[in-house]
Amino acid sequence: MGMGDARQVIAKRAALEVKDGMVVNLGIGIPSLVPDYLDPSIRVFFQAENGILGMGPTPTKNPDGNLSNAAGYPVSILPGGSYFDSAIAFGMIRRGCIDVSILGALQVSQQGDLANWIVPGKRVPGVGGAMELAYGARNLIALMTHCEKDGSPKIMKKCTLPITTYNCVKHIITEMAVFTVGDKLRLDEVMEGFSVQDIRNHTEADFELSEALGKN
Amino acid sequence: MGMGDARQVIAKRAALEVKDGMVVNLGIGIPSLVPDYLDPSIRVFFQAENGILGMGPTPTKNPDGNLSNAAGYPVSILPGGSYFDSAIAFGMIRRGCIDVSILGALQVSQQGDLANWIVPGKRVPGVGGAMELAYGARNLIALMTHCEKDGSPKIMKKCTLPITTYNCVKHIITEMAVFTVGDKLRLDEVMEGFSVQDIRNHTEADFELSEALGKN
Amino acid sequence: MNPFDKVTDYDKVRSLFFDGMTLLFGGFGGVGTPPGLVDCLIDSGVKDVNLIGNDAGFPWVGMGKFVCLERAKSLIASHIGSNPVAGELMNQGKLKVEFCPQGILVERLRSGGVGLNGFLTEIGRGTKLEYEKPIVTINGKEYMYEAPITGDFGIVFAKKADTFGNLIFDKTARNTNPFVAMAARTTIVEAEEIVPMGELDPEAIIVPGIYVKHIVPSKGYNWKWVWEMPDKSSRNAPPSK
Amino acid sequence: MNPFDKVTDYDKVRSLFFDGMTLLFGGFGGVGTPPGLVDCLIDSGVKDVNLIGNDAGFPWVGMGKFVCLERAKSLIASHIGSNPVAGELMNQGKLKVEFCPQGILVERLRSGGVGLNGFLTEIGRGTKLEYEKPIVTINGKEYMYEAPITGDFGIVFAKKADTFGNLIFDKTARNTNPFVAMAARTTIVEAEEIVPMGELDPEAIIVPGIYVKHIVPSKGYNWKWVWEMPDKSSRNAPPSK
Repeated sequence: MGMGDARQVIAKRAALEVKDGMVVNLGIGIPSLVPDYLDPSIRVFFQAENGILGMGPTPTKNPDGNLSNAAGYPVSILPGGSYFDSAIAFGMIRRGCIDVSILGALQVSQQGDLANWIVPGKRVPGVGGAMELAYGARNLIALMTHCEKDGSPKIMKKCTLPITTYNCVKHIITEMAVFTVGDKLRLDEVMEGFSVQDIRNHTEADFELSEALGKN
Repeated sequence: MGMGDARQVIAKRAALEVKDGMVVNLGIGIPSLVPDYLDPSIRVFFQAENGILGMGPTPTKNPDGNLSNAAGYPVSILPGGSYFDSAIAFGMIRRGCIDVSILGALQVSQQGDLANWIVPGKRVPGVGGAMELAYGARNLIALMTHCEKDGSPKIMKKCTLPITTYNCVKHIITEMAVFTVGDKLRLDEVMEGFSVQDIRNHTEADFELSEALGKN
Repeated sequence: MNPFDKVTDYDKVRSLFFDGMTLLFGGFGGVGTPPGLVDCLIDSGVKDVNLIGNDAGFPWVGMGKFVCLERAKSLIASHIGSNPVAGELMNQGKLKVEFCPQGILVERLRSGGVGLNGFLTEIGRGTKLEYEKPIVTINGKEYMYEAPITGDFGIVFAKKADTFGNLIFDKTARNTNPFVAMAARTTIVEAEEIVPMGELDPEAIIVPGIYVKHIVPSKGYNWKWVWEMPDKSSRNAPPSK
Repeated sequence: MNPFDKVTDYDKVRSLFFDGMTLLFGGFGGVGTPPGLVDCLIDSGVKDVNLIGNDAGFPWVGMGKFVCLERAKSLIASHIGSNPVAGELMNQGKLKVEFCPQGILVERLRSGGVGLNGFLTEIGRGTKLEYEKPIVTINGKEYMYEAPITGDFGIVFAKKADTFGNLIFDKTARNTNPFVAMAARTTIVEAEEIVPMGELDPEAIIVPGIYVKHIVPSKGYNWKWVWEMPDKSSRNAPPSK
């Protein structure tokens, strides 16, 4: 599976976690692909930390530089949406008003530690809003390709990259698998084309099988 | 001089401290009489801690319960005025955006300590916004009658009532005198009908005379 | 519950209240305190309520109406000067009152409402208010720690709400209402007008609907203001409904 | 200066800036960053500037244009990911960067802007960000202390200003601007439209004019957004004026 395909597979699976009536915050990267796969019959309010609730789709014409998502790309606003300053935007986030936050990740540990803000000596994007999204969201879903390009695992016993927030990730979705973080990490779903053994081979973390998977 | 007259004399003198272009906060009691004596040629923005900047006079008809000053009495709003929440109202106050704050006082010490929030065992109004007004204002003027009804002094070496804020009062205006608080308390003006000796007789605090008064 | 239609009625709200609850209320001297929800609170019969709001209103205005019934156990407020009954109950030990400077109180609500863990200030240093508060030393300087406030319920008075709970307020009736809405675990709004989603200008919305759980229609203030009273010092409530 | 007419020109503003000043700037990825005032800053020739704002923009967008000139000494921001030049300058030791979580940064500006002395949070506990910050224990629990931010100047981009400096913003270009306006000792506003006092709805004003010192007229953004670029990964600035 190519990297591009993998990203689409992950986004499509993540879209199933978004239910009618939810307030959702999407990080940049793979999460930004999620809206393309939402059930069109459900009504969701997307929030962005630059100061908008009720983001609608990319405008087909006349994009407005002052109406953008947190990545700076043009969006629209739905009826019932609102604009506010970034202090209120993060106030909502920390206060637990976001039903589900879907973030890209560099690594996730079996305890749900999230690493997604810095690769020392290489990439220094800065922490952005990730720490607060991870802290406040009622449900935090981390999306990432299952392995690095060189094949090394990203779901770890312990993250080797600097931590964004400890014990925050509730679900991990990759192109190979869906995990839930509880007292232990649990494999819930094996994506099409992979086996449990494939996942064992590409995962450093210890995990148990869900009841459904254990039966097979 | 009756108590009512004294209050008017104090308010009239205090009005001279308000200059063109200032932002002014008025406490309840005697300070609320100050606007009646302002030079009509100057332009002043009154701020109130319930959330309004640019308060205008009491409406002559159709007062609006939702357009009031901090004491709950109807006001109007001038062109250029704004409404905001009480957090912003007090933010302005603490940040030092108020040029002059004119507060009623129960006692003031020669160091500029203000007591105006509680008379133990008797009156328990609570602290209200006085501590923050006293903390933040660039210039804090305390207005009060010079003595208690029983003749006991209110300008003290040390306040006997609980302190609202230490070292905050810059000027004291009574029906007898105007003082400035500096390294020492200084008597700047003697009001009509009184002598320096009258003021000595009714003031517990130590004070020196201004250069102008000293010459007389 | 449909998260995009939060409109309900007073019966529903009344059934939510419980003895011993913590109730945050908007308003400043009664201006901006939701009159229908105060009556709803009174009618609910609940007692031992822990109240948090700017002041105790007047005996016949705002939260003062409830305070006079002796069913509040405690009150955190900036002053109770306009409600002598509250002062008497305090002096009799029937109402525990904690005074907090006005702007500090609203910041404590905000701190809870935005998910922070309190703040430091110099306001009140050295005064009687200081003694129950932790002192924190930063770079050799001492500050008072002010704790965040949250509560079981918050009652808010809005000029307009859409069905999602986006709110706008009326002039100085805004005051502490936005922070009560943000700080409460369950925020209940009494709105003078309720409109469909999309009717409020997204730029003008003061409180986004995400903070609001229930909305009830208002009939407006049902009390007289002190400046409307023949005897302005009167402690006796005029007929209120 | 007439406190009710604060409109001035870029020459005046340019003359205010000085080497080593601390400059707060509004904007989020360049959206809401005042383009004319960034050019004014560039033209002023000042150096060793301490910048505080959400991010380093893009190399040709927002404060990124100035950062690339190597005349900023330090930057407090939440990320610099969209401006690779900022990352290079940081790695070369030419720009001291302090990272702060995005919402914490805006709260630090607000804390300075409302005259409080900082706040406590759990955000970032145990991470690398923690180690330069004081830890405060309240009721047995540890929190990070976040200091208030103020600065010599704040530059703000508004949709409309009246001559007193009352401000309204445009959609998501509001972002951090209100807090930059409140936190700076001297706040300078670039407004797309300047109107007489009385023309703005007092209910709609986001920043009251009391916080504003100078107002200059804007000609709008003079850069291309990343989504307008033929090669979206381009680091090369398109013609900007």
